[in-house]
Amino acid sequence: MKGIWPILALTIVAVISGAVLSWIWDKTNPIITRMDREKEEIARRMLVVPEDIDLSMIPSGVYSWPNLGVKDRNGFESFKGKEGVQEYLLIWIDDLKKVHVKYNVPKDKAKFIEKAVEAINKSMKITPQICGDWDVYQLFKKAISSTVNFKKVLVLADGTKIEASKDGFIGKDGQKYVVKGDKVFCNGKEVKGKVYYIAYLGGKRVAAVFKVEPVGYSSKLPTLVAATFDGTVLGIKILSQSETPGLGARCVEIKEGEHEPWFQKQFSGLKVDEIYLTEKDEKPGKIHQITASTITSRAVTKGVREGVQEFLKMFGKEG
Amino acid sequence: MRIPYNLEERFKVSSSPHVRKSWTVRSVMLDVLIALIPAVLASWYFFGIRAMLVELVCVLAAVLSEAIVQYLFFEKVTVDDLSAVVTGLLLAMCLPPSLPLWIAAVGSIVAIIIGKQVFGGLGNNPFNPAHVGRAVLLASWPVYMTTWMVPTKPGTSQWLGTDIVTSATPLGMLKESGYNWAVVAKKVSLWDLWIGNVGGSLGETSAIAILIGGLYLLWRGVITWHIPVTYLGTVFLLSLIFEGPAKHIADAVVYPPLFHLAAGGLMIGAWFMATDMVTTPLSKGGRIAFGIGAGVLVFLIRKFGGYPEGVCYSILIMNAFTPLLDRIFKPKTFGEVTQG
Amino acid sequence: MGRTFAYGGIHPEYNKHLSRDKKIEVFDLVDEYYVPMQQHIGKPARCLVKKGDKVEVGQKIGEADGFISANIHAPVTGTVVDVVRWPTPVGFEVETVVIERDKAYKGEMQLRDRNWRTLAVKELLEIVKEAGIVGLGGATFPTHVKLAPQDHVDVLLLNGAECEPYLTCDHRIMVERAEDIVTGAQIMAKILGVERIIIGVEDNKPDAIDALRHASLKIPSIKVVELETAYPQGAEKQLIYACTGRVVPKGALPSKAGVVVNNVGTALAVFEAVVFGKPLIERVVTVTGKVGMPANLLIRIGTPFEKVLKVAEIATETPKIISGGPMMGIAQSTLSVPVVKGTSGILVLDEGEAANWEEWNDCLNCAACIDACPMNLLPSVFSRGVELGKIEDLRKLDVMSCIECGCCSYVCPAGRPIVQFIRVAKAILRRG
Amino acid sequence: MRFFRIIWDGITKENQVFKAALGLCPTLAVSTSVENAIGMGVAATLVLIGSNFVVSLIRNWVPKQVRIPIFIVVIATFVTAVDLTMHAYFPALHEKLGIFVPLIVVNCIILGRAEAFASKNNPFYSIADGIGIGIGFMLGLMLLATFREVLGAGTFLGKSLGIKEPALIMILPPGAFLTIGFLMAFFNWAGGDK
Repeated sequence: MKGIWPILALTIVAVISGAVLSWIWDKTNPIITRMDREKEEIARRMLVVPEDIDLSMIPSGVYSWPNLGVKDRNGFESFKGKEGVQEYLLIWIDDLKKVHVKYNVPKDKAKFIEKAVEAINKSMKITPQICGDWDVYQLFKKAISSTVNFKKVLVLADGTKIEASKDGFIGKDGQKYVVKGDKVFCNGKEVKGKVYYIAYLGGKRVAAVFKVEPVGYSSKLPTLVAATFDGTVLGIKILSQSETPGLGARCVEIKEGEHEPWFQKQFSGLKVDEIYLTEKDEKPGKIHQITASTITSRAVTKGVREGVQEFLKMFGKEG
Repeated sequence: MRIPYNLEERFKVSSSPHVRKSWTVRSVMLDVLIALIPAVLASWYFFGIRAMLVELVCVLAAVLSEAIVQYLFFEKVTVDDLSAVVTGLLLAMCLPPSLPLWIAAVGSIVAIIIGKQVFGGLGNNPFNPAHVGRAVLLASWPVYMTTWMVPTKPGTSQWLGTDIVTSATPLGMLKESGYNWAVVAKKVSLWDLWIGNVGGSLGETSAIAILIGGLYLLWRGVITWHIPVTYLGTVFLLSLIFEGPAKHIADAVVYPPLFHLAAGGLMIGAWFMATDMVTTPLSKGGRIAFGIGAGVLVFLIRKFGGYPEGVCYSILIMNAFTPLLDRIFKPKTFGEVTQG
Repeated sequence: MGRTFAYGGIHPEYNKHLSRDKKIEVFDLVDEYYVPMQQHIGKPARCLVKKGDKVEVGQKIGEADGFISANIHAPVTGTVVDVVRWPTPVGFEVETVVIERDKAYKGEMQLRDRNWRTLAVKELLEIVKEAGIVGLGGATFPTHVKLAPQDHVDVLLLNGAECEPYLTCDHRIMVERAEDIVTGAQIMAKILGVERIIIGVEDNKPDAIDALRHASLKIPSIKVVELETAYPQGAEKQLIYACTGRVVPKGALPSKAGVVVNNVGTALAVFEAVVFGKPLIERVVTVTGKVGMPANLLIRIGTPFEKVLKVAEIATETPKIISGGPMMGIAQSTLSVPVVKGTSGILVLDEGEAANWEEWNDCLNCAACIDACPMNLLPSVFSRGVELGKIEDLRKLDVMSCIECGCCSYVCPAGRPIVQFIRVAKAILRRG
Repeated sequence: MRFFRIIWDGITKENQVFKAALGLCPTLAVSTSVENAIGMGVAATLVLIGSNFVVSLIRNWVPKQVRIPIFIVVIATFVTAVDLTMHAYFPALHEKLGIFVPLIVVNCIILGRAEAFASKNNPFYSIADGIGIGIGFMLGLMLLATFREVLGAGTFLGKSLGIKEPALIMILPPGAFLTIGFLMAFFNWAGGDK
């Protein structure tokens, strides 16, 4: 009895702890996983929608923020009572391209939304100026961008493109490719490959989003790049960084009165041979470096440039 | 019998020796200051009013902060030994001329308080105070600390400090060109580099002026040859071996080593910082190891590191190794030989 | 450049010009002589006289007591007026015989003329012992003990380096009595049974080197070696290395390296004892520094400093009186102390020029002391260790090997009394 | 009353950061901003209260041989619970604190209090100790973070203070060491410690 009691005590404590934890896990895990998934998804969608949204380009339908998977026209009810949703904006564009909204946002934003809808219906465009408030504009933009459909395309090093089906990536010879993190495996062996998300808007493919991962001064800089098929960068987003505060970390700095990181914003609209630093680079380009942080600036610039070049090599002819 | 101890004829006694070499901390520091004169003059010539201001502010801040700290902590105020002046001036020598003066003052205060007084004052600091000050400034205000003024001629508006044109340092150019010697060789001539006509810190740029001061110190016996020679020699050899043959410029073999020697803070580091008595090894063997270690570190940081320049860090790192080197290179007592 | 020792060393201001060219003069007799019973390293001599006794010049008044001890002789003819405890230049009080000079005694001495070559080694050794000869360089180790070493010895080394600043007494006797020194050396060589005699002289005394070379021209076993002028060239271990290239093992006596070192003054005393039968009752003393008349004086043992300095005239308001040289000499608090066998000089320094050890800074780690240390020790570490009270740790760092030459204190820019700290450490460690 | 006495002691006399120099790893790492400091402090306090309470409850029937594993399991449970909750409901803060929330498990303060206090006192006082030590830890963090954020970023709780050129080094690791060194020196001096 004396020898067993310590083991028993430990077991009891462990079991109780396990029970408590599994209850908490059940409560929190769905929220956490959804947030993680959303984070990258949002970034991806935000990248491919142009700055000023032209309503005439957008097919009619229901667009919501957050993306709740609402597809049908009477989808108002489907998200009622969903947990974890604090803010949403549901946009409804009817066949006459008229915009209707339903929302749950903080009060100071709400008045902007009403005004914005009026203005949008007049001009058929969504711009920050029309919305009158950056956050409201973002809500619209994100909601609209949720209409962009993404199709995953795995591009192997030899140029073979494999589109994702519901069973995953199946090659011509029936082999299955598995993507884990940034690595692609086939029959348990690692093969070189890269996943591109081709964005379709209204059935037409408009752009692709892919991840590049340059190494900065003190950290990896996983960055999403959106580019059109003719090689114009639509935008980039640095997903995470831990560069030196005040130096390299300024690659995600947002200047006062602005809404986007100034450094990343510079890339929007550039052609591939313009993606060089203005000075101190192989040839003069259009990216102003972060003061005193040449390494971070050059790493991001070079990473994006090479990513786009590779993308063009893969898809250029078809574009 | 007479009592031998007649109070009137008592003399002052002390233990031997009864004579002392006529040098003191003060005279050592004075020698260092004298040795810095050429470098200071060079900085005045190339950087003008800004140089004078930065040097003045650094020295004043160092002296004042030392006096105030010692007064506040009831220590003997020892600013008259000139060590604070030397620290302030050496710090100024490692700062860019265009640095805002208040940052220079903060650097001096940090150098004196955190670099020196916190450890118990002169003689007890493990790290070179001036370089501690510089390292803190570099970490705190990297943008200011890496903005370099273009050298100029006396009398121009830039010399008077009214408008300031900035450029990269030679080492910065080298780093940014991705160690492409051909690019750098076109921009920087060795003559400009050695004479000091390039962008850089106040006292770091003119290698020749510092060399003169260093030789003066050597002649005065304030420093020994061990650290400067091994330090510079290591950098020279490494750059000769690893940089020399590979690059396609005309004077490929000579250019990189001479460039490395004169560029950045290597000269002032080797002659004035790494030879700082307090923070370097005691024995000759230890000093040689110190010099080689610092030389290797400089080369590694310059070539592979994140910063274009590595002298400051190489010396601070080797300062940390000093107690270990002292232990390893303990001198062998005369007669400590196993006979037969 | 002559030969020199392996590590360190310093080049202080020598100031030998003050008395270098002054011929040895005989100092006048005084009325009272204070003859301490301990003028040597070892046990004090046993006093043979009492108050009221009449003594003859050269009469043995103190008998060697034990193995390491030496005889003491009366310096003049006269009466013992008292036996008291009296201070000596070494710093402590010892039993001292006070002799009042017979007014009729004018300094005459009965001298013999013996042929030393006919005497046996044992007899020679006995003469040296009887004459009460001790090392005259300052260490005052009884010479008869030194001349009977335990180890096999093949070299006799005469120390004529006189590396102490100011002092010139050895210099003068080498110049004036080179022949006698050479003979004395030969006597000692005979006692030791060695073939090689080396005389080491610093190269700032070219006349002494010439004189010795001339005197030893016909004696092939004697070699005069010119040494570089550096302090402490005359320290035993350093001198042996400089002259023979041999290294005395740590903690051992020089005889372990097959060498016996004697001062040139000792050689002269041996010569006088053996050939003239004269015991050690007088010696050459350099009186120098801030005095009116720097001189090299032949002074009877027991003459008070007071009398000597009265003649030489102290030329400063704030004198500091040192028995010996400035590097290793002993500061005196009173002029009542007598000249003893080990007194090589009486140096008067001005208090202003003398080093002040009362205030010092923290160690700068400049390593000047380490570079200067002739034993290649770590003086700065020792001084810090003593300050921090970590004395036991210093034993491992060979603090006991320190020869207390004072080079470290001399060079320290922070004005730290390093050798003084080391003496404290050594004393504590010796006590155990 | 002893309950409040224990809380007060935990904040002052037994302040784990400045007096015992415990838990320095997260202290130095997360004190870059006051916001982080509060988040970390609250998380640690919650874990402390919970683990102290539970350890104190079970103190009489925990066998000596396995007490440390059991304490660790209890602590780990609370830490995981806090971590998950934070991740789900305060994702921004969770992302900033990063690995340091899970690392509370091995924070020596928590285990130290479980071993030194909770396993010897009743649950009531153990809660007091948890509160006191937790608040003390949080205040220490906040003090450190205040200096670092104000001097290093020129902000307080994210609000700009109008400092033009903050000294970046203060929010870098060296700044943490400097600040804690000076603060410890100050508190030892003020506390009259020799």
